[in-house]
Amino acid sequence: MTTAAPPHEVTYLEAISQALDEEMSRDDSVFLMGEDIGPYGGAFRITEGFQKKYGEWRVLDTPLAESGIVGAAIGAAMMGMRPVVEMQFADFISCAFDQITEVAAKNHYRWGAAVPMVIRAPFGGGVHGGPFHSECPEGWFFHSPGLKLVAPSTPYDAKGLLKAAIRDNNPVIYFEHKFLYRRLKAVLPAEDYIVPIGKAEVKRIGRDISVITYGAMVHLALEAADLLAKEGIELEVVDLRTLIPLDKQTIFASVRKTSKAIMLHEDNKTGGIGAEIAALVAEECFDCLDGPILRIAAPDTPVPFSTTLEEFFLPKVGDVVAAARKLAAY
Amino acid sequence: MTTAAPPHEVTYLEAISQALDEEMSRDDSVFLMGEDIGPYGGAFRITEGFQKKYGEWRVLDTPLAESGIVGAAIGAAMMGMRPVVEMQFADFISCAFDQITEVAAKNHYRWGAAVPMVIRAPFGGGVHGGPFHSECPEGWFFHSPGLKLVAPSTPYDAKGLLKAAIRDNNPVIYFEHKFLYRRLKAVLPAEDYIVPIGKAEVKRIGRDISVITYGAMVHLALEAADLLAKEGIELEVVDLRTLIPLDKQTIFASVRKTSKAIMLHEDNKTGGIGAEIAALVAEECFDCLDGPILRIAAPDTPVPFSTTLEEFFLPKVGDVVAAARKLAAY
Amino acid sequence: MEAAETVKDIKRADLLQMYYYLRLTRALEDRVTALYRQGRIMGGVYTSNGMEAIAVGYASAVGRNDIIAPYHRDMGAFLIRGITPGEVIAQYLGKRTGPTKGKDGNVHMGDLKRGVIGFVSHLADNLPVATGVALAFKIRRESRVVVTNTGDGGTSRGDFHEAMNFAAVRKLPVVFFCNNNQYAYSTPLHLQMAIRDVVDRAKAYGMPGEIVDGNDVAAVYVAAQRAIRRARAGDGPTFIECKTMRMHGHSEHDSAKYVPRELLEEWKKKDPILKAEQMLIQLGYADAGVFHEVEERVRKEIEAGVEFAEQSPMPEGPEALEGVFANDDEVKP
Amino acid sequence: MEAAETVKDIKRADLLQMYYYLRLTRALEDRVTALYRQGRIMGGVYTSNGMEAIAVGYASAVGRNDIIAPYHRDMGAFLIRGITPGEVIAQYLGKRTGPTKGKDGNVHMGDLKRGVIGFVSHLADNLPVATGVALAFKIRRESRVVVTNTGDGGTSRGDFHEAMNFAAVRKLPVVFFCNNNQYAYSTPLHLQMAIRDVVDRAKAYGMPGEIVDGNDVAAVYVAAQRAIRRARAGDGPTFIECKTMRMHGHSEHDSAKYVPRELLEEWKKKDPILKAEQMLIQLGYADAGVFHEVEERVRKEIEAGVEFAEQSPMPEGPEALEGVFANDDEVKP
Ligand SMILES: Cc1ncc(C[n+]2csc(CCOP(=O)(O)OP(=O)(O)O)c2C)c(N)n1
Ligand SMILES: Cc1ncc(C[n+]2csc(CCOP(=O)(O)OP(=O)(O)O)c2C)c(N)n1
Ligand SMILES: [Mg+2]
Ligand SMILES: [Mg+2]
Repeated sequence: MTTAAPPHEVTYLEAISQALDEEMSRDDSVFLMGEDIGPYGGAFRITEGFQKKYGEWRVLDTPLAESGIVGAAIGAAMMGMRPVVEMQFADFISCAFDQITEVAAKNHYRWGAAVPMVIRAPFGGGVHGGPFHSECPEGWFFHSPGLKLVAPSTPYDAKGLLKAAIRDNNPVIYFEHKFLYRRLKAVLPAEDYIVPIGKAEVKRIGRDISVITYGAMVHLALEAADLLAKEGIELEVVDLRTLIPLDKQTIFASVRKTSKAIMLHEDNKTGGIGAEIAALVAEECFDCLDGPILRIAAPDTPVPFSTTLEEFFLPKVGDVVAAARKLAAY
Repeated sequence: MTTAAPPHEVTYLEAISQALDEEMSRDDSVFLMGEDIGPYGGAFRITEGFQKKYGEWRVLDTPLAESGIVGAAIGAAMMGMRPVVEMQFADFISCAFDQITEVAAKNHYRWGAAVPMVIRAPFGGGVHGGPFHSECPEGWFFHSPGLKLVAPSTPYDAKGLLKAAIRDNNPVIYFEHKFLYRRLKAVLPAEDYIVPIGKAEVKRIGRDISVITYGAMVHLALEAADLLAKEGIELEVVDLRTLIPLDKQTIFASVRKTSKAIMLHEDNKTGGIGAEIAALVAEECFDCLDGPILRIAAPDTPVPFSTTLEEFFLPKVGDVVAAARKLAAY
Repeated sequence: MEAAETVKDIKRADLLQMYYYLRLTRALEDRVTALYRQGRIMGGVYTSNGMEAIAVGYASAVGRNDIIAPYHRDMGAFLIRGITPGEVIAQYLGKRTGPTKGKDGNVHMGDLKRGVIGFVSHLADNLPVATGVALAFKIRRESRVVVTNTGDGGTSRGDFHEAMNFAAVRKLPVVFFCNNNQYAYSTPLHLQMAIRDVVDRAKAYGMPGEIVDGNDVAAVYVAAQRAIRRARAGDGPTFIECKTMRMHGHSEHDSAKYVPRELLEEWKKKDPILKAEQMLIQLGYADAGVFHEVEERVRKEIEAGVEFAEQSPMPEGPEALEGVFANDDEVKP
Repeated sequence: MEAAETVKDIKRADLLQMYYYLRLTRALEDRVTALYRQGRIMGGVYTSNGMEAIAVGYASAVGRNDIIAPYHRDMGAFLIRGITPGEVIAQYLGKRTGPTKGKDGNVHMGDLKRGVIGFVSHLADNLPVATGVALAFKIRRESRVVVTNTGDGGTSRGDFHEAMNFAAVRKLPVVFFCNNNQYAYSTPLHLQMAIRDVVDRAKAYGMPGEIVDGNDVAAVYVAAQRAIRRARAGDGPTFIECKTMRMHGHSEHDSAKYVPRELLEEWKKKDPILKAEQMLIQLGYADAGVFHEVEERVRKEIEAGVEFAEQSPMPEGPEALEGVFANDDEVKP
């Protein structure tokens, strides 16, 4: 795919590489840690060639020990470094859960020590990875005060949010969607830019129903919007981009306009981020709601491996279309 | 407190002991694991005397290693044992997060192996424990398909739910509220009983507003209900008791009756269980809602230590009263 | 199989059976790799190519009522416990007839009825689980044991430490194997640990440890038997490091350019199947004709397996919702 | 302080200063315990009573620009790094003038300006963090080191393993102390590990280890200096096991009935303050008069600390909402 693209187009994956490369060039305190990120360039080859360029100590292959890796990143961050940790798959972040939630997240609150650290977590399904290579772990960290969470849906945001995350003075988990790695391409600005943390984006303006979503599901929502437009139903698609802190202003503005809302995510439904946004909307925009707040999400099961099962499991364009039609009838 | 009580009254803490004792007597496969639960009887003395009665191998002091403990419990459970693991404080469950969410929770779905295991997690604030001895970790596990979660609010439920949890064929996290340990007393039935997992209870019937809550907050809600009754506002207090699987029927029935809902919990607000319930209500009971769905919860910070800070942090009766008055005006 | 102190004590039939499983493993994994190259298999394919002797050796030493908790390069162990090539291929293809009914892929499979704890991707997670299996045996005073395995990389995880320590403190009937194949994905041993022999880790727990030639199925078998005997006798856990080499890439998509070719050449000569054949010939137990027969038998079994798997149905979408929880009657309380 | 190979090489002034900190620690913790008994202190009180020499010894060996990551029985280390008795008491009382401004309690305090990593309740969590501190020094080629400490119980956690291994593989400038006080809460060492010397754990990582009399402040100091020198020279981490005994309950609410009284009697004779006094007398560095002066000085400082803490304001409720995130200008990117 990449080879066929005109030279100025980059994939979502390359956008991530670019962000890392540029930030490492810009700032000596930025360094990378993770399993197999050195000579091998990482499981997804995002850091290919980096060790040659930046040396063994700034592109550090670690033992197989996620808790130890994250703990070390925290220590280095407190000393003024800006570590970027790669989880080989987001799924393995469970092994570092304690360090993230108890140490990184609570440090500044407890005793004022900033932890400027980024954890890159390649997440999400649709890649036939099964229960342990497809997880969406963002829901857990969404409920852990002290962390920032971002989840870009485009190459532009992938680059801009990663740069913003690296420059942020707090622990940021960067959820990069594996399904999008090589499926999206875009021309990116030549000059340095960031996508500010905490700002959602209205990806498509529409008057009828707000679809609030993030990650790979943004594209599902846009597809559904195209289909529905033919029926005269205009979806407004809000891409959260940042999950914590939530851009409530943009969410509320959209729902106040459309009076109807659908939450869409790939993560399991119960206790997912859609629940929080639905709750916020039910709390803050009740007076302007013209219909129930619907949620589309994966069912409450692990991510199944088999193609037939995973297809059933993942939210589909049809789900969005059906929900929108139902809401439009209100 | 206990000494002054008439002999047939037991505390919430004693109710837990009784449940463990009776289940161990009833079923040889039930055994206990944890730090300092043997001769010492556990940090809260819940298993005092147990090792003398049941021997060293059924009341097993472990090394200081929560992941290892939970992993071992999983293995034993698969072999037909029914381990009950004590976390010294719920806060340390983060160290076992990976074993709980990736192994225990997913085992049956993936390859059909049942994991009949209970993790007892002494949780919650109001005990001046600070950020690491007051946590409410239920939100994390609420978003982990494959686990059951219970959180009793009374001695009766503490005993009945623990027995039900031990007899359940799935991993169950049992959230016992430290604040209630010695503050509640009740006369319990002499005969064996369980409180079924998955059933909420309406603790107080009221026509005006549903307060949906669990754990120590149930008592806050009941206090508020007493106060509000004097103003003619009748709260209906729903004690979830089981957090997963949620008793949607009871929740919805209450909200359909009152048309107004307040979610109340001690856990952090964002991404808490209140968000899910609010979202469910907004999805399923929209047509009968007469006002916004309000949430009362701790702010999104760790639990602060100092009395003044913790008092500010924890939900208060006044918060419920204020929210109810606001809703009553709709 | 019976107790053996040296290869000479192993019965011919037992050695031949191990040889058969070496071949079956090799052939099955080669076939799966071929299917992968044809784009027929979703997800990863991790093989035990060149390391088959470890799983075959330890699983052959395990008793019928014992339990194994294999890791991701233990195909031989799955087969010895009775999971058929057909089931394995069905698993790879996501068919309903695989041990996980399509819920999980590749070697993430288990079956308690056949004494196999399902592998979890998260490396070392199954080591504490194995200690718990052993704990159940100890509490119930059963003379059963559990044998588990991990890679060199897996020993870096905290769960390895917590499991080893607990097993040692409580003298649990568990045998810890370590497949030291020099690499963890692309990471060479010296970046994984500052020791040359993983077995040194056993000392930290007061656990006996030993080093074995992981390419010699008989040696692995004898060491496993010895450790299993200790465990069964109540003398506690043992750690066994098997020196070997990963001959393929980490998974079949990985060309493993980071591995020096000479290293592979050198280890190629120590191929466990070659070694087993030399041994069988030397002992006078078999000759080229026997090897050929085994090859034929294996070939047919694999083909039958492929056919079984291909003809098996895919699961229906809504089956994705099944099985999150165990039913009330699934285990008797 | 200057490099010392034996106690004889330590300057009188340095030894006297260590003695002062032993007394200050003892007096401060005794005072905090008294406040606890009066119901003035919420939360737990964990003391280093009878083990003061470890924290005082290692923290005295640490350089001004070095970092420490203490554990929950390292009061002396906090004091040596300049956290005052008043601040400590304020911390216990939840006052705004404590190092955490009331956000956290007891010894859960830290201050980067004074080179102290805040203690996290979750035992061993700060060990990987310490490796990261060392990693930063290594990456930036600074000649700084970090010294951390853990209990015997803490070594059972996976994070201990992951930290030790990483430090050894990368030869990081970190010194790992272990306060082996025979118990972890009520759990005796033999239920914690199947080895008698925690130092055996160092071998698993290819890390040098040594055993030190944890009640001898000079011995701890000398060992710490040696290890710090190694670390600073780029020779990597060291593990130092300090043999000692927990003389109080796990926390002040615990009567520790599970500890044999004879054991306490025996260790009482080895009290680190007593030992230090004997040493100072033997070396001709001090006499009873000097000890009395120190006692007086310490008493006054503690009283001043109590007064400071008592007169400090409580935080206002809404301060609970502050500080979850660091500001943009807090650290320069
Ligand atoms: C906790 C965890 N982190 C990362 C991975 C990704 N991963 C899969 S296999 C592997 C290397 C394993 O090396 P080793 O343990 O030596 O086993 P080998 O594959 O060499 O047999 C890695 C890093 C994982 N499965 N689990
Ligand atoms: C991960 C974790 N589990 C449990 C606890 C509860 N706890 C606090 S101190 C302690 C015992 C610590 O023993 P050790 O490490 O030997 O230190 P010591 O107190 O003896 O100095 C326990 C179990 C904890 N703080 N962290
Ligand atoms: Mg390996
Ligand atoms: Mg101890």
